Amino acid sequence: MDSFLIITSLLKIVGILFVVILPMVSYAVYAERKVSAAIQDRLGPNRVGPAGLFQPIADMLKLLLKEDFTPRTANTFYYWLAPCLAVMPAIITIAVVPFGSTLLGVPMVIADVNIGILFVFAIASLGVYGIVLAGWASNSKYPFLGGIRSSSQMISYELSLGLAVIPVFLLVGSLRLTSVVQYQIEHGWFIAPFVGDWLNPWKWLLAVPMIISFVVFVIAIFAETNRLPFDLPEAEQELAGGYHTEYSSMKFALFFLGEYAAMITGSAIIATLFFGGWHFPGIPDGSHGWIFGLINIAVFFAKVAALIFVFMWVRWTLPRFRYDQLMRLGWLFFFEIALVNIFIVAAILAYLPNK
Amino acid sequence: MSPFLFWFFALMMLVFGIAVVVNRNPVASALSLVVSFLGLAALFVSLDAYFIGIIQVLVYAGAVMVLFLFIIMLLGLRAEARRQINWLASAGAIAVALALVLQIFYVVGHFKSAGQRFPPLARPMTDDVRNIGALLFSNYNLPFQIIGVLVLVATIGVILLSRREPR
Amino acid sequence: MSDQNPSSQPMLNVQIDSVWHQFPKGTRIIEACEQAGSYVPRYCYHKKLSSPGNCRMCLIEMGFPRLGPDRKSELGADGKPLINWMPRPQISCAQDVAEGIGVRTNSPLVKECQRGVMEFLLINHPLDCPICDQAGECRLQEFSVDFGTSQSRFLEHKVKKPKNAVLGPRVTLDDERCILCSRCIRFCQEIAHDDVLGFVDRGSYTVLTAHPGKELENNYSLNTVDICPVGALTSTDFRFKMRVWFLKETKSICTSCATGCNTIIGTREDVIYRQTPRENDAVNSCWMCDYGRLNFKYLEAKKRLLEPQIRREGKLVHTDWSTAIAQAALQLKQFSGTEIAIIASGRMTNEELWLTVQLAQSLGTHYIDIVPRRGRGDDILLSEDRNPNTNGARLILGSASEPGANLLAIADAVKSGQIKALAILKENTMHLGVPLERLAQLPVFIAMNILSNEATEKATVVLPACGFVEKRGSMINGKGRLQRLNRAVRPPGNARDDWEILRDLIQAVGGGDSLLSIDDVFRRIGETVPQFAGLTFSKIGDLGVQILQMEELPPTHPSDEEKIEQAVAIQARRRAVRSEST
Amino acid sequence: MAITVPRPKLNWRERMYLPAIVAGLAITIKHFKNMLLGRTKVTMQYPEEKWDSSLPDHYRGAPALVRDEDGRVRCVACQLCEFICPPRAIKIIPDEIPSTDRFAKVEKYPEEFDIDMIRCIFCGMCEEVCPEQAIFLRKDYAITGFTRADMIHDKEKLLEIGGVIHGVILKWNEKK
Repeated sequence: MDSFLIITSLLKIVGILFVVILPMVSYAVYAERKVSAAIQDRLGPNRVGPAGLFQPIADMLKLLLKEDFTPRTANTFYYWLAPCLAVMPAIITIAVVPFGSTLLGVPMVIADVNIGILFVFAIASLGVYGIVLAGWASNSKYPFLGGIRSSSQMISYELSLGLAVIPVFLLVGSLRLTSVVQYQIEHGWFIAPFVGDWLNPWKWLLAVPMIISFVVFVIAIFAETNRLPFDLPEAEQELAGGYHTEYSSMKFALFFLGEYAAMITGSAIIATLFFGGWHFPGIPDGSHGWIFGLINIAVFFAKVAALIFVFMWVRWTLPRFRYDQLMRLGWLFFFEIALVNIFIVAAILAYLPNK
Repeated sequence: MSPFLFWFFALMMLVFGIAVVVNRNPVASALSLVVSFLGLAALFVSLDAYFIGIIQVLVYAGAVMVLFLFIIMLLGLRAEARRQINWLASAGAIAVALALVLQIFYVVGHFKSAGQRFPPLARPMTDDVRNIGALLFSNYNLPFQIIGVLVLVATIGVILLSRREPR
Repeated sequence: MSDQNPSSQPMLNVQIDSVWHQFPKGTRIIEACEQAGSYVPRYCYHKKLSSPGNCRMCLIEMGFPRLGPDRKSELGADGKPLINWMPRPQISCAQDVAEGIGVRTNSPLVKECQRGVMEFLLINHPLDCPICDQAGECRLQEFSVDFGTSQSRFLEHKVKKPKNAVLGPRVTLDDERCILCSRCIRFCQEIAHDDVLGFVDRGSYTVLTAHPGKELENNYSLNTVDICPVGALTSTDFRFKMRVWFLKETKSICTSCATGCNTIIGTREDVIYRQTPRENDAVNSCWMCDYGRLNFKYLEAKKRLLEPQIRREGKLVHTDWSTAIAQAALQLKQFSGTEIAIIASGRMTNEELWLTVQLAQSLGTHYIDIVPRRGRGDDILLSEDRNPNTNGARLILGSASEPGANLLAIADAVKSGQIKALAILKENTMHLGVPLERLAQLPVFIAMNILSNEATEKATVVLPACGFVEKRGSMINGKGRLQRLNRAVRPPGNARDDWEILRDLIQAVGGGDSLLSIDDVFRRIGETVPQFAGLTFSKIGDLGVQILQMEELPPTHPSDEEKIEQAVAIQARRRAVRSEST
Repeated sequence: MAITVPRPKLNWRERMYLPAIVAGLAITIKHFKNMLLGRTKVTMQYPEEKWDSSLPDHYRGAPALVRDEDGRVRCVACQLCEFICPPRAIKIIPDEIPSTDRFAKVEKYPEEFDIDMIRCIFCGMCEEVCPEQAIFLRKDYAITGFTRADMIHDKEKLLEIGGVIHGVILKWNEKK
């Protein structure tokens, strides 16, 4: 390995984590409060700073200063480990997502591995450990129920998640996420093939299975991030907060952080897979000048922000599913749809001329 | 790859592998196994076998062990944590394990190519996903199909066995 | 009355509110009605006093059996005699039941009479219930609700009478509230034998007052406050301190003399506000003396011991209980039984005395006695013996001589230096001829007490204990009746229940087994003292159990009596000297 | 007894749920849009805007002691409010009025009168039970303090809040 790669990688990691993701997480909380307030005809936080913009800082200070309480009967080691496990996967996943084209010749992805999407799924599937451990180590009934719900929910929806994106990779022919973006630049976004060879009628034929794929994937991501309408592991009304009932102070904040980081990661994946990643029609990539490289990054995060808004919008619109409905939906509905969708796309591809 | 990383992950695997056996708490054992799997995955990745490595994490750590943990928690094996260690059985197990290790060393030691250095991999940055797919669906297609049918039969069997008779 | 032996009294048939009852001869009609379940309101009538019949509140309708031509009762359809009702109401408090009479307590006539009497009584009564201390236990309030009307037709000005008039050192009178029932006057004449109260002036201007040149100052004056049905007579001590409905009432006994009057202790949030007598015909009827009634203020004194203390480098320092007990036990164990003396108190309960005996046995000492305490008695309630539990000490200490007779011998042994360790429990032996300097020289001097005094200041270990309202226990009064003390308030500071201190001390010196509650202690007494056998706290009940016939006690040895008199005399002399010097 | 709730039969469009979900999303985005465009009327912004001017007469704010026109503290320490107070917020220590005082014939006054505003639930029972028209619920509702001790209103504070009341029955002041 050469030192240039190491230095740029480190710069990318630090930059993306501390400059983009963490502030984004804290302001996602602020945005969530503002969006929910607007949807419910309220004002939302407006006390700390202009329009309440310093609210995340105040929240963070408050959470840091709160008493860090460990229940006497809790299993201390795992109790402390769980919040860390909850944040980590969401942040690691960002490593394989291309968040820009190139900047001064450096590709804007931390690790451009050839199994990108599998890496995402593998690491995301580890996220459940944080929740399950939190529920178990608290040694308290509501957190325990939350942990149990979480693990079964994760297993159920991981299947649909994986199956839903297979059509995309059937088309692209590679699991590398940069290839996915590149394919979309050439052949049009999967969700809306209005760039590239949109005159090809076969592409239009593929639009229907792509939309199905998109819907199933987005719903599965909702379930994976424990967002409403699938937030059964925390379900305040039934489980008094679920797995983080017994947590306070910064440990609680870490769970919070984890949830929002997972939401950002999920949005980034959706943007990459279906919305052309950093690509926007008419804007050239970073090889035409560093300014375009920056614009590409901005485009990517604009897409992410828009998707985060959709996450919030859905949360403040839909009620929570009942547990049996959730399970039925996952196993009897999305699983089958995703499976059939693969066959349809495969069949179309088999007869697609000049692929 | 860096020998340091190899030793680090190898040791991690061994330590947590032992922890799986030694831990009295089933949950702790399961989690140790997860860490051990992660070490194994890291070793695969270090050999540029990204696909195998990540599948290791995805399937074993991400799905199988979650199911295990789920079951362990639901069963609530508190008595297990208090059970006395049978020292005689432990000694026997260690003896058997040692004998196995000795045998392996003996066999490997008499293996001709063991004395030589491994030749470097032909194409380090190959697309292993494509290679594995091509292999599975060409040379090994029949075994793959047979395994598929076998797994299907097993699944149906499990559902049949675990289904409660309607009253 | 009803509790008199029925066999000696002929039973009379009386019809009360259409139901026939039987009452012994001599029962007053008002009592008969009450026993039959029809309460007749009354102000002037009190069952322990004579009946003047001047309040007219107890009016009833009465009738005699209708006699036929043969001078026999005519029988009705139900086989019961018919009754000729008298057209005008009668007072029920001044008449005894007679054979065959009928009584109506709630007929329209009776109700009309009660309404009228209530209205008259309220004409001049001020409506100052918000400040009246009687509110809440006021008969005028209660009967006004039960039998009166809700509004007054009296438009004229009310008569002004003296308010806040001082009748005596402990009683204040509000004449406006007085309804002239004369209970207090009769009490002074008949019970206290101190005829000082009377009515003066006429009509609406009649007021209650003390005879010229006299004051209501006898030792029973506060009973007039108890029996006053309204808020006219008030206790100067309790006046305006607390509304009665806040008071938690605890049944207990007075420990100021050997009589052991039954009392109710009124407390709120661990503050004692008043002590009132509780009816017990075997002990104190309905009364108690002022001396005993007000003898609880010392429990809130500034001198109250609140923390256990031990002497360290010549100074008493506060410590915790485990240290204090351990230190006391360590000090006591330095000496053999012949060098230790324990002075207990006749004011301790049976349980505490029994534990004291156990402590003495664990230490192997025989020097154990109580301090006799005598005062002037009277023929009413106050006893000469001011120790409430002398009889308990007699039974439980189990020594051959009278309690108190060995005290001077112990004092002499202390003076001569034979006694090296002295434990004084709830007493101040300052008065017993042992000079203070001598006590200060004792290597071990353990004092358990409620208040600090010269003796506790010289002690090596001070154990703060509980007063009589702060603990449970039993005592035997001068007539041999076993009665219960109940806990009304929690002890202040770190003061502890005496029996717990003694139990821990016994365990610390290496004797005794675990006693978890005072009921356990009582059970153990029953195992050693035959008179207690088979009894428990709940069996003692609120009114006590007679366990000693006084003739059973061994006759006091003349020499014992002499020694006790001597001890009391020394005590009195010392006290007099001290009060002169201060 | 179990009750069977009849479930409505859904047609295939309703069973898809998607139209309903889209309709729901449309409603929420409409609210969002209106808020962004400033068309939504939001609630009162409390610390800046207050109700004070429009509080009704029967508003139950902080309890307070009052004086009458003669300047007498109307409370006679009857302790009925202390008795009735559901959260036991009131503590009164009564005392006797000295005979030299102007109002000596009232005889009794509160030496101490504390209302623990941490406990007070603003139920108004003290006002209702008071036989002397001495305690009233005023319109103060923002009772704050930095310590628990700050939150205990003593007699001075209560009289300050209460002020003077006019037009009440003066039963102690006239011949009775």
